[in-house]
Amino acid sequence: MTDATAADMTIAVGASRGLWGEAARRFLQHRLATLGLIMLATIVLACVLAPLIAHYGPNDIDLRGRNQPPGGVHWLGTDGTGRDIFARILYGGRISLTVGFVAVAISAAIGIFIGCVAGYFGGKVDLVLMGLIDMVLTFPRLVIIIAFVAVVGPSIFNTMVVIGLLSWPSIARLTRGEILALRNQEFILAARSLGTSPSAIILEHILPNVLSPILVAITLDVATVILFEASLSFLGLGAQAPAASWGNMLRDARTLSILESQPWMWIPPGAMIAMAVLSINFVGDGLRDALDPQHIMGGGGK
Amino acid sequence: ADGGTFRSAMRTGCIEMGTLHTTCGHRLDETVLQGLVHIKWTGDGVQPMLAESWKTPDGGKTYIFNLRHGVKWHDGTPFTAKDVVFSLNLYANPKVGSPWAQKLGAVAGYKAFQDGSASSLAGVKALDDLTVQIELDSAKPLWVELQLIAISIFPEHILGNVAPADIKGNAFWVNRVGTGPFIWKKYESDQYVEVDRNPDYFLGAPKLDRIIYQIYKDVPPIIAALETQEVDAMSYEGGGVPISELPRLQKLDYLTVLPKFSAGLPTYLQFNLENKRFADVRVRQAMLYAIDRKAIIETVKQGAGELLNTLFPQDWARAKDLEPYDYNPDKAKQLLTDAGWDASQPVDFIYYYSDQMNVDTVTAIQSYLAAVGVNIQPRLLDPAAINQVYADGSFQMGFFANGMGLDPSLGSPLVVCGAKPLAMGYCNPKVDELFNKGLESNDRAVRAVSYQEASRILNQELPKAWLWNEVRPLAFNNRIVGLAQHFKEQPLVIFNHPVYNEVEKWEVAK
Amino acid sequence: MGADALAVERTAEGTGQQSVLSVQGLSVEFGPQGSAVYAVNDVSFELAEGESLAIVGESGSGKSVTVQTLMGLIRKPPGRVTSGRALFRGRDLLAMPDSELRQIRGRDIAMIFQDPISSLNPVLTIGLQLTEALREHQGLSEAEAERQALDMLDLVGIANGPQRMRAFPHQFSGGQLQRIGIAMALVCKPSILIADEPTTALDVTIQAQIVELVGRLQKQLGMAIIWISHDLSLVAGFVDRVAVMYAGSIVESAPVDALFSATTHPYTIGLLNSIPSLTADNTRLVPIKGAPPNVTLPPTFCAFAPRCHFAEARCREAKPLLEAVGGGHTTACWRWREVDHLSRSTTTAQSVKPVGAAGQEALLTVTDLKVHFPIRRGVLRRQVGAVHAVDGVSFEVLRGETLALVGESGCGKSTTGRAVLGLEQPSAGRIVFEGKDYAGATGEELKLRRRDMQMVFQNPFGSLNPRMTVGRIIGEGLRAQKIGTRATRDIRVSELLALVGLREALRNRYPFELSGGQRQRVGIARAIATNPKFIIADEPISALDVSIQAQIVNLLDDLKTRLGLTYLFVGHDLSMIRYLSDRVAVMYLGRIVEIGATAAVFGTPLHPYTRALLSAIPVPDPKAGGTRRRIVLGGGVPDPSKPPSGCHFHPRCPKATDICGKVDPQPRDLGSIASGRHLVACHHAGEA
Amino acid sequence: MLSYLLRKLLFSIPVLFGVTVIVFAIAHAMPGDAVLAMITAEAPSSEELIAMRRGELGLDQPVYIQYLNWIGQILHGNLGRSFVNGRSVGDIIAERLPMTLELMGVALLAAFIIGTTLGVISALRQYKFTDYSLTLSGFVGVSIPDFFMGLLLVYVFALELRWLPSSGISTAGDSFSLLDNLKHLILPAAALALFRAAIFMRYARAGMLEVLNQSYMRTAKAKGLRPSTITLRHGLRNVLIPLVTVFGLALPTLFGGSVVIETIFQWPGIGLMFIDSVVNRDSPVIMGYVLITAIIVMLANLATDLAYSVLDPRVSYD
Ligand SMILES: Nc1ncnc2c1ncn2[C@@H]1O[C@H](COP(=O)(O)OP(=O)(O)OP(=O)(O)O)[C@@H](O)[C@H]1O
Ligand SMILES: Nc1ncnc2c1ncn2[C@@H]1O[C@H](COP(=O)(O)OP(=O)(O)OP(=O)(O)O)[C@@H](O)[C@H]1O
Ligand SMILES: [Mg+2]
Ligand SMILES: [Mg+2]
Repeated sequence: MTDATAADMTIAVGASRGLWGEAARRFLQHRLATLGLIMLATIVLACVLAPLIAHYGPNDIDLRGRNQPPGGVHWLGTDGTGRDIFARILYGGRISLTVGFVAVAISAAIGIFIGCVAGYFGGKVDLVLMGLIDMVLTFPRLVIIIAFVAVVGPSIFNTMVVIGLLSWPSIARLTRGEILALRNQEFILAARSLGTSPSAIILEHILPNVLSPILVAITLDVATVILFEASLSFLGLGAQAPAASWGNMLRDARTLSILESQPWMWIPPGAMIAMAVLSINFVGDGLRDALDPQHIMGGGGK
Repeated sequence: ADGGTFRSAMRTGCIEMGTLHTTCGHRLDETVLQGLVHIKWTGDGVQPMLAESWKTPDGGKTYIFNLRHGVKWHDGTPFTAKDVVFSLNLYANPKVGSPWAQKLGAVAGYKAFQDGSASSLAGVKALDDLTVQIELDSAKPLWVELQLIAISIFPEHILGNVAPADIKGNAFWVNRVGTGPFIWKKYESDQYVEVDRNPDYFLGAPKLDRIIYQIYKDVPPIIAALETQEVDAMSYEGGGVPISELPRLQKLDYLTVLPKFSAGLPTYLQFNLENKRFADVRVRQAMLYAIDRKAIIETVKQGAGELLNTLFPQDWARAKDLEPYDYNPDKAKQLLTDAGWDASQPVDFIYYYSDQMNVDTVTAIQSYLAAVGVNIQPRLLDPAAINQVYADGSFQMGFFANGMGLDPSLGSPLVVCGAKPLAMGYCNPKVDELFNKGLESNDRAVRAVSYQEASRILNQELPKAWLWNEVRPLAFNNRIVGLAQHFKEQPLVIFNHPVYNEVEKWEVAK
Repeated sequence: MGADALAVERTAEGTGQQSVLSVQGLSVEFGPQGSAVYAVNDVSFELAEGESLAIVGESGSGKSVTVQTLMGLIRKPPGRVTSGRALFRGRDLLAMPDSELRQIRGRDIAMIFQDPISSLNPVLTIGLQLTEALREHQGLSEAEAERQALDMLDLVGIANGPQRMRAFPHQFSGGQLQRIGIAMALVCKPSILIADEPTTALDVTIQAQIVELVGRLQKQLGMAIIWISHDLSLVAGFVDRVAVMYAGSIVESAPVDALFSATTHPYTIGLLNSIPSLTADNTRLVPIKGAPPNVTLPPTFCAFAPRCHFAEARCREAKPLLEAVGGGHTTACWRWREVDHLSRSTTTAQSVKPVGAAGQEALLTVTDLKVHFPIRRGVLRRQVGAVHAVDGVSFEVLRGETLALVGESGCGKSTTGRAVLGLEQPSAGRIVFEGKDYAGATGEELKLRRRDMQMVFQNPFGSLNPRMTVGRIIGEGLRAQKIGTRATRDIRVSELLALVGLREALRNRYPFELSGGQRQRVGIARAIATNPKFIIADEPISALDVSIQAQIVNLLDDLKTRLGLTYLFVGHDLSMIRYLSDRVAVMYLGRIVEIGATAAVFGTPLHPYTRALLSAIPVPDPKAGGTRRRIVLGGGVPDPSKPPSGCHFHPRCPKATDICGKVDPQPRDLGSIASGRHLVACHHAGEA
Repeated sequence: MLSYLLRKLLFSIPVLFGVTVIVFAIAHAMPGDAVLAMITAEAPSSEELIAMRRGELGLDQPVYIQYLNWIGQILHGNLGRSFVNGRSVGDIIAERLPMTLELMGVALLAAFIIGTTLGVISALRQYKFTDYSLTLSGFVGVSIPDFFMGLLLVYVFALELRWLPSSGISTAGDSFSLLDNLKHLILPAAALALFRAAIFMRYARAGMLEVLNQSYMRTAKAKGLRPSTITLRHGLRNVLIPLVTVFGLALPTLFGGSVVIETIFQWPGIGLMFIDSVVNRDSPVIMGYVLITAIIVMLANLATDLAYSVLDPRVSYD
């Protein structure tokens, strides 16, 4: 840790960077975060460039060449209908990552906003928003999804929206809980007494101080959403056969024999989910550390 | 006696509803309740149960059943003809609303009972304590074999004073009192049903002490339980042992695996013939040409399927000179072009089986069809949703299978005019006529002529694109002597085929 | 290292006793090599058994870092001990594994932290935090530990111990927390007590009480003490030896008498000169000129040189080492012999303090303000009582004046201030600011009021967002009120930094990287950034050394004359109050007992409490300490949750009669034309 | 606080009402209905029969009438009867609740304890080997869907090692024994707990990292307290708010069960009941389930709020 960056301690005279600007600078110095970004970028890039990388189409079946173990022709082997797992992983990543990112973006945006408003303003606002949260938490997902598909039809876009709209309450509650503990602290009072607007208080004073559990929630949510998409495609929402997603590739592998003797069918999608989430987590950790001035930057690389 | 316990998997959760309203839970009636007759284990004909013998003096219009002497209900009450009359009336009672009522549709007075002008079936009478007479509207020589087989007899002294509307979900169903080889002991919702041996069983006391029907919702746990010997028998209802798990089970020396068990289950692509796109027979033929069924059976299904080009799984009911529809994508394309198929329009395609083999099959079918310009978009739906799709007419195409039972006549709901919802707009009076003719005799040779003729028409007109006859692997623990042997003798296994005949003779290996 | 050994020898020789703690050549840096903050440079001192040593010095000179390093409490990284040993009874604290050090911490060496509020765990009761060390170190039963803790609470003057033990830190006043911190350190009866500015937030009476308590324990237990303070007057009274720190180094160390009588280091002289005198009026305070040292430069020269009257070339080239002056007196100055000849007065540039022209128009009128805090119990948090923190306070602040609010710790000063600002919901009363009643105001109205009012919070650390740099914190008001452009705001921030004596370099630091005094100055800079009309300053300079205090007070004065600022100044340092305020309000247990012009209140105090308070003011001269007569108040410490009936002060009042226990005394004006209005709430005021 | 609780409880009435209206409407929008769900290919039903059944169940009435009927029953303290088997919904739920409570309770508690412990360890060793391995396994943990985790556990512990039974709540037909029951409990509880433990671990780690830098941690150290006391009492106490939130969010599953795990392990709990009721479009059961969940969610929310104010005295709701 001795190589904590010099810039950190350099006494820069002149314009002070914005809080988030400062964080961005620190973030880029975080080794783990950089690693996470690179990992994530690699995964995303591979998925985007799938047609250039994969020799096979994701849905090209080859019944006579099914269940082949990894090898020179099919790098990661083939599945029960002889589709190339490697190709499916890449194409599946497009769906899984899109769903993961978009749905979580939706739920995080709504959740953080509602959580902040409820926690900061308290009182009646809180009461009403908590009621809303209770409602959404109570909705039986299964029923909603079945009904939803019936009404609007299955599509990936709908999937993302539905997941996003159903999963924000946890982030909202988390945010609110943290703010409750924070909002009476003196530096918040000080900011208020300076005439700082509520939005600025929330953005500059509250969020950076409550971000850590929220980042955890977001990271974990990406994983849950990617997996949730699999159960949705089961119900007719989500990626529809034959389209691949990491989640439904895993789901397709849920038999004992595959578990035992065809690990190439479940390890790659599982590993991709884990890697994607892990890299997001590294980025999240980096962000957390970047927002924590007491953290010595450059850490996490030892 | 230390007869031991037989644990059988059962894939059901709706025992509470009762035998009159659902197929699930019906299996229990074989050991607890009994019918007048049973299909023979080997599938060739029926054997007497509560009815010791029967005769039809007029070639199938009137049946007289002589009931067994000295049979007692499990609670000690003697079984009499009144129970039989009561039970048949219960099935047919419109207020009960049993979907099985149709089985008694041929009995004299059924219509009057249904429309409310009579309060019971006029055709069913107790001649004395142990004799029952059933009169039909017209002669049906195969009536006993085809319709009476799955009807259980209930104790009038218990259910007699239950209002017909309250029969469904009555407490009786979770505490059944019957005449069978096993006595109902305990039911734990979503866990198990326990039945104990009935020492007074009229065919002889069972050797087993008890049977525990372990309830499972999902197939994989059954496989695991079979492997760990937590259960002794697989239930076939979930599709038998998934093909993918066969190798695992075959390795276990304590299991007998029967890898290819005909399920009498024609599998097909279903079309809505009222939809113009599918009305042209060339379109349907093209689809069949487009799919390499052989390849699918050999690979995805690992041999678990018999190619089928018409409705009937029974050999004797099929003509030999059917069009084989061998894989021929070029021909398929040609046919589609001729029929003016619009390849740009996707086809909504629904299916129900969610196990991996079937999902893979759908994937393969989709791929094959796509190759000739038919762009199907599969959707997995649950029964309620499927029935809704049927009901509101939006159905386009799907992948289904339907149990035919032992007799070709049972396939009629799939193809006769106006049969809802499965015929899907297909109507060919000639076919209807052939089906009717098939029931006029009980001589297989005579009947075969009609069915083979029908099979030819169905092969040509393809009201459904016949794919194959489903084959299911089953597995049993060798611990239970008699169990696997019985299944080996059985020609096919389907929902209304009894599996517990002679259960009283099974025993635990020493 | 040779030089260090010499120094050690010398100091040890000074006391001639067995030393319990011997610090040798300690240096601590923060941050990466190359651009480090040299917080402590080659510090050596000895502490004998039973001895009390005061460390005084400029804010940010490394006092806290030094003592925290001894106990292994600085975070590494970014902190780094680059050299030195700290022998506790022969064992090197700095080389010990943490598990071993743990046995010493708390039990042998206890520490009182400078920042009492953030040093206490916000979610644990005071009782638990007081007893846990006892229970772990001494294996006492819960009841026994509680008993000892209660005793200690009583000794530090916290009333109603049993109930307060169940309270949480945020329910205490700043001074109370400080005393709890003291109690926490003392409760284990350590052999060394390290007290980091333990009395900054305490009023003089309680300060005296604490000093006395520590003195007593010291004698009883043979405890040695390191007392960090900026308050020379205070330490003058009771320590054996004083070490003066500047820019990370000890620049002078001497027995207390010698330090005051024979000051040798120019910095120490400067310090002494900055103290406002109790007698002299209206002389402008004299801070040490120049900017505070740049601690990011390696310590290769005399850090004081840039500000020193006596500096010469060699001061800027080489660093002077501590040199014995004689009589245990050491100093680190190349020219100490010459300094000795120059009297203190010659360096004092007399200048007259500008007198602000206070108008007669009331800017703020507070009428019968009450703030009651509910006391809650149980899972459902049922209210079982109330702390009458402010219990019927009325006063007005005139435009352009400085009203000082003084009074015992915990009497409701901060609460009053916060209520005026609208940060605390008053239970009753009216607050009229510029003719508008704001009691119970919400939303927009409050926002309007806030534009004109600012507050310097008593708790400097807690009121700074830990994730904002100093620059952003100071600029926040400017941004919030959309004053200026980005660039002009940046310039303004630089200006403000300089005004409060912070180097520009601190702009990009975070609060946790600052010393206590630096934090306090950030708070001040933030409050004055937007040029408000009215500033509530809650103990704004309590953690600052006298020189910087002088600088800040002058700054406040300048602002007052230049911009017509009005202040409500909460403080306990009466000399300073006397110096800077126009009028004084004396509070006791939630009420104002006396209010009048500063000269009148200090000259002819009318309320018995005021008299007691004034008598306790310490004098910055060890010799004078003993001669002044102090009125010691009898009776228990008051408990704001059960205020006494009638006059709140009566249980402790030497003059109390029957009527005092029954009737609330109403404020009466006993002022004259010369002294102006002089209200006092006492039945016996004016009697002989 | 009391008034806050009362206010919340009062407000929960319209919320409950809203939930039921919305869910009733949504449930109605599911394709098919209870009658259609019962039609099987083996027992095709005539149109008259379908109409008759719909009449019996009241499904032929407009939705709002159906809703009013349902809410009318509720107001009489009656959750209605299952469309499928006519049993009282209250009975069905009451019968299954204990099983779900057992499974979810053990899983949740184990997850909380294990997760928090590992999270704290991970934070204390931030960016060291231990932290990395825990982080990695944690994310592998959350990347394995529960159906797969269940399968994996069954494969290893039931099939390969033969240590534990593969499914069920106890050995069918045997009289109840706690040991037997616990043996059956381990795998499903573990399948549920592993995933959640990973989640709690991440929150505990993040929270702990926040706390480690606080001055009061330094004070605690200065007092010479044992590291464990410092971590648990001074550190963990301050991390509990996010943990309690997450725990509170998981609480409803304590009563709602897990559809997937209950299915895989044939655990006869509420989750199993719920999936059946959805497939069967058994709206009284669905609504009963929703109502119970709603109440539990609200109570959990309330309990969480209460816990906040107990855990952190600075939290106030006024
Ligand atoms: N973590 C840190 N990182 C960088 N600099 C630090 C850190 N902690 C302290 N410093 C700097 O070290 C110097 C000494 O700080 P210290 O807290 O010891 O001062 P002090 O003498 O106690 O002052 P005060 O009287 O104001 O409390 C200050 O300049 C401070 O800014
Ligand atoms: N939130 C609270 N709950 C309960 N009591 C409180 C609360 N805040 C303050 N008090 C009590 O109110 C009284 C007045 O507190 P206040 O902070 O105004 O004192 P102060 O005069 O500023 O004291 P100090 O000089 O020590 O800072 C104290 O007894 C304190 O314990
Ligand atoms: Mg300090
Ligand atoms: Mg105060």
